[in-house]
Amino acid sequence: MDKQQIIDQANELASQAQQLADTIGSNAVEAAPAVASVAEATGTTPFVFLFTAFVLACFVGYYVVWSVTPALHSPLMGVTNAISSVIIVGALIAAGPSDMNLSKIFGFIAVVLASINIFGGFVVTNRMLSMFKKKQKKA
Amino acid sequence: MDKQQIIDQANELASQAQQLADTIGSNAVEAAPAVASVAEATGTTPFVFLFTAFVLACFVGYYVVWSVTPALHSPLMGVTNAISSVIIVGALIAAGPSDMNLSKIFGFIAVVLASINIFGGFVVTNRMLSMFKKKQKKA
Amino acid sequence: MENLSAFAYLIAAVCFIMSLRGLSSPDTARRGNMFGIAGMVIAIVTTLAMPNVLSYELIIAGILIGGAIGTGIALKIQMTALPQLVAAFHSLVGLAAVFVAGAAFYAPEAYGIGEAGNIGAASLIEMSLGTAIGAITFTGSIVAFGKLQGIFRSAPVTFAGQHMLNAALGGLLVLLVIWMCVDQSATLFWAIVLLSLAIGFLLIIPIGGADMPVVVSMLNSYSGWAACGIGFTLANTALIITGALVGASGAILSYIMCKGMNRSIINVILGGFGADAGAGPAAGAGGEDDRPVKAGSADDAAFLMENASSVIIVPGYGMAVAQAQHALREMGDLLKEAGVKVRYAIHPVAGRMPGHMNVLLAEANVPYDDVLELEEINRDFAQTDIAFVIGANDVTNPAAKTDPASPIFGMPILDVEKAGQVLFIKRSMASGYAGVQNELFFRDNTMMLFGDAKHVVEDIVKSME
Amino acid sequence: MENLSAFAYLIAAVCFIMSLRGLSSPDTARRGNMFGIAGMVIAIVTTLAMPNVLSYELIIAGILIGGAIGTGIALKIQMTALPQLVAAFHSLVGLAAVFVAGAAFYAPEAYGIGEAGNIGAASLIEMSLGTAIGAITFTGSIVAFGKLQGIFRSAPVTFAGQHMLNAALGGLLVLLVIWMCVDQSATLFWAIVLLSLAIGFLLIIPIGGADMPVVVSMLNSYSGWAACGIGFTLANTALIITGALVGASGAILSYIMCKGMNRSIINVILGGFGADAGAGPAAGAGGEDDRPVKAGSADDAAFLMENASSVIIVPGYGMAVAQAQHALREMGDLLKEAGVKVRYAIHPVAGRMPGHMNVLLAEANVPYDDVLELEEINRDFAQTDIAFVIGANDVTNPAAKTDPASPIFGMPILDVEKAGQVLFIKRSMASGYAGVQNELFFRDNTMMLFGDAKHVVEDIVKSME
Ligand SMILES: NC(=O)c1ccc[n+]([C@@H]2O[C@H](COP(=O)([O-])OP(=O)(O)OC[C@H]3O[C@@H](n4cnc5c(N)ncnc54)[C@H](OP(=O)(O)O)[C@@H]3O)[C@@H](O)[C@H]2O)c1
Ligand SMILES: NC(=O)c1ccc[n+]([C@@H]2O[C@H](COP(=O)([O-])OP(=O)(O)OC[C@H]3O[C@@H](n4cnc5c(N)ncnc54)[C@H](OP(=O)(O)O)[C@@H]3O)[C@@H](O)[C@H]2O)c1
Repeated sequence: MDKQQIIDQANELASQAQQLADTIGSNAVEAAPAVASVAEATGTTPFVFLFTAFVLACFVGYYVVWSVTPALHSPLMGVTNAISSVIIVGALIAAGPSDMNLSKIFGFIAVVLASINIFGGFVVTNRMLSMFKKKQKKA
Repeated sequence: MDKQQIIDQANELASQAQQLADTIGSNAVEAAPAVASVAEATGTTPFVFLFTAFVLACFVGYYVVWSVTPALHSPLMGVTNAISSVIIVGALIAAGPSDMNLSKIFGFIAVVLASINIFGGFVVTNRMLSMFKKKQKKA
Repeated sequence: MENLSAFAYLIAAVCFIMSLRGLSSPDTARRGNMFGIAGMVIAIVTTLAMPNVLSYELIIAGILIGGAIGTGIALKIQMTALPQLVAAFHSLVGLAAVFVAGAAFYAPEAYGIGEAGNIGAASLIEMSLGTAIGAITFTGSIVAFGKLQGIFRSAPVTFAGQHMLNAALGGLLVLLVIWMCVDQSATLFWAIVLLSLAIGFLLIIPIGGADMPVVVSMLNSYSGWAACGIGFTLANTALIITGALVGASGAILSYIMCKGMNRSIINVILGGFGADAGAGPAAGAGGEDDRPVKAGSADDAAFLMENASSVIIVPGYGMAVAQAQHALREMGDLLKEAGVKVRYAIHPVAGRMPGHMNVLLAEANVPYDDVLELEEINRDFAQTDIAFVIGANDVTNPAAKTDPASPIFGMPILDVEKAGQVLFIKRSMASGYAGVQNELFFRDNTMMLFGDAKHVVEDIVKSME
Repeated sequence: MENLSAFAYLIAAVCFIMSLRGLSSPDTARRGNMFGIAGMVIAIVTTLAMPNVLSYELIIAGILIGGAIGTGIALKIQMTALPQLVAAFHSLVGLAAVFVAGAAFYAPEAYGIGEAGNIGAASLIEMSLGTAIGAITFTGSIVAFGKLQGIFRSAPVTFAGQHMLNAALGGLLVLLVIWMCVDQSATLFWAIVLLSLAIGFLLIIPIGGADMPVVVSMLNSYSGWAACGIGFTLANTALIITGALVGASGAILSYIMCKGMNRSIINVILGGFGADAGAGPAAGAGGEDDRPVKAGSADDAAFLMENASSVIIVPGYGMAVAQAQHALREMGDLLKEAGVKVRYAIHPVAGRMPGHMNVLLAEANVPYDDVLELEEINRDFAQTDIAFVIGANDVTNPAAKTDPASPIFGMPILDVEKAGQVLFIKRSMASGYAGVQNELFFRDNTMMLFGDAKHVVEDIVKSME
């Protein structure tokens, strides 16, 4: 084994080691999200929590709607009309990005439609409610 | 530079590379949970979801308890006594591991106490409820 | 940041809960409406503060345009046109849902559900269902609006094989949704939209105009559940909770209406009274009858009531049609001045939507403590001198209790026949919504006051003054 | 797996909701109890299926031992001893919470909240609060039990500087909890436990025996919120939801009791009626009085009632003490046979715990449709011949309406004085729980029947037969 050979071998060894190090390093970077998603998969996912909220909200909805007095069922329809337009949240996200595209136009239209409902619903409900008056003392 | 020197140097280089690789590798392993926890910190954490469930559960509790007829307020106390012992869940986890230690003994005691409540609460409620009877046709 | 907005959405949802909670009494109802507005402001501001919402021009323009239109309509609309208004607003929610789904389809990155052409399966099912429900709600509500407003014929439109066609289209829709999860092409998306629009139209045309309130309420419920679905996709609790509230509200109102009519929801959807009799309600079996009735004049009615000690007024759909509520209030005031005890009895399905009569009476300044629900007042008819029925018919029909063959058998009714004397204001001997004859018209203690409700009441008022 | 168990816990929580929901009517109540049992089984099985629960011997032994004890007590207990029983069971929940917190402190790994000596700060606060509330509930409920059972003197135990001492100990507790978050030593943990035990004891001894139901209910509410806290630590929705239910239940029952007595919760906690008067209720200001009263015999009472057309029976704490409910039912049956209309009127705070009278009457087979709440029946006293008051006092005292100086002023009462004739069964002229004289005893239309409630009713029954 001459000098040169040994040096070559040593260099090769070194570069192999370097390669190894690189692989491990990139593995580590790749591993991170993988680990994160594994953590999510074994832990409880948000879906369960969302579903829990959904089930409880159904109970709340049941009780709160039954507690509405029948005399106010028309205003109830007005309010639910208005609040069901909370899907405007989705429309805002679509209309939000800075560059113009089809999705942004759709978002804009949805914002307009939902706004009609929100304003219309709350205003008409307010009009209805402001008419309900208690008995006054006889004039 | 003699042969031996070169070999030594090469070996040193190799072991340095190895070290580097090790370091990167262990960094990667350490990085994984760190990344995961960062992901958790920027995304919505379970706490928000748990808190949502808590808020909704308060509404449900409010409505469901007010809907209990006053005649059954004593059974209500019995049932809530029984179901508040759902902390037996915590006791079971403590009593669960296979090796004996202080915590396991505590768990055992808590299981006994909670069980008294669970059985006692449900049985006494059942006794109370089985006494409530509708009016019978006149004999 | 995300935690913060999740909390804000939760607060918005709690505001919505409080807003419905406020409606448990007229005293707290206006505060409830304020809660609703606050919740909406919080939800919108929170969304605008999100990092991926960058340009505000279009959004502000959209809100201003929509807000102006909505406010304008809401301020101008007549209270008698409420059922139509709700249906019309409702169709917009459906359309908005379709556009939101479309936006998500073309730019899924913004919603964090994948990339265009590579959307997660769960989100796709989600989105297609949202689109379908939205589109069905849109055309369904349009038809409902048209029938209520009198633009379309209110009578059921039926043809042979209708149910078969609907079922086939429904099956096709399911197939398209499944295909969509595999293919994700834009063509498929629009096919789903078009098909759903057609289904919404076809589903609602066979239902009679007067059944529309049940239908609108049902579609309302659906759209609530659809909002829940979008909430799951966006992991947004405000949407989920609000969706569940709206869903529950629509379902419960439909249930209350169906119970008030003693019909099943299936019966309503598959064609209703009219379809059973093979003709629309207007031309129903109970049309005219040859038996003699006692007709009276406004002067007679005025005389009878002024000499009574207590009068219960039973308003119905005819009062809304004639807009007679203001004249009625005047009459009530005059009677009260004359020392007569005056109360109003409201049947759960009087009029054409839940709470319809209450709003009209409130509009005419009738104090709400004079207005009583069926259970509260039904026993008092027996101790009452005069039941004054104005534009109501079915809700007083004793056939509901006595005739098992009647289509309204089992429906709870106001026991007006137990009052000393019953006065009926209506234009003719025509039957009401259910298309059945009302035995009461021929009773001895009944007096018919033929004419438009508003004119008759005005005449009574003149005669009393 | 974790998702699965999260779903299972959610189902358990829904079962618990349904179990309380069932209590809205006696018809559905037993089904409700079944739901509760099902929920508990689901929660326990789900926990046992978790990967870190490995050895079952101790657990099964614990459940069997506890179950046997609990069932035994529940089957043997007399219905009149219910308030004590609830208090006793309640103390066990508190103790169990302390042990769970201790277990988590010594083996935090099992709960995934860190390692011994290195527990997360949030979990530590959690845990210390849980421990403190648990320990306070334990001794507090023990004292409540003792006072209700008559083991301790029921009168308030007061001494100078009591409130100061309690406040100081409370401050110390807060400091210990903060220190605990820094140090995490076992000594500190046990110091918190001991201090809390002492506080629970000291907080409750100054409260009179009869106020115990409010206290028990309040502690119940606390323990619910504590369960919520543990739920947050374990990210367990079943604990959170159940905790909120129990918390709401305790709070609402306390509220109902306080409203029924027209007192604030603060007033109850800081010493109650007795403390105001400077002495226990038994020796209250309204003790004896020299004015003449009309006393009657059992025969007189039997004669009066048999000739009445309607009788309303008003039971109170004395009926529970004397266990007179069975004799009372017999008397009611005889009266009904004689054609007398018999009903029972229940005041919201009659007896010593909410719903106390209803359970006792149910035990004696009185049908629940004969048993009416205050709002349902209060108007009917004016049309009633005889109000038969058995062992009740405060709940009939008109001073609550007329005398602003009375400690019970503002409390809603049963208007027995409007009945044609009032019969009072009690052993003496002694006052009731609130320690105030009852003006009614001296009225013309009142007749006192002195003696033990059970004996007097038995005599009346004999005389009627
Ligand atoms: N409220 C709801 O939510 C709802 C929902 C769905 C269905 N419905 C149904 O709607 C019906 C409501 O009962 P109802 O008693 O209120 O109404 P109805 O039975 O439909 O009767 C209304 C009567 O008013 C008369 N009328 C119409 N216009 C009039 C005018 N300008 N002046 C005077 N009279 C007039 C009509 O007789 P003439 O033509 O002879 O004048 C008709 O007989 C029920 O059958 C119910 O099931 C209600
Ligand atoms: N229900 C609850 O949840 C609750 C909770 C907290 C506080 N409280 C309080 O408890 C009180 C309940 O009112 P109440 O009218 O039911 O009871 P009360 O006012 O305490 O009066 C009970 C009466 O029964 C008599 N009595 C006792 N033992 C008797 C026996 N063996 N035979 C015959 N009579 C007997 C006593 O008079 P003698 O000694 O002369 O016989 C006493 O005056 C209220 O002041 C309420 O505020 C109730």
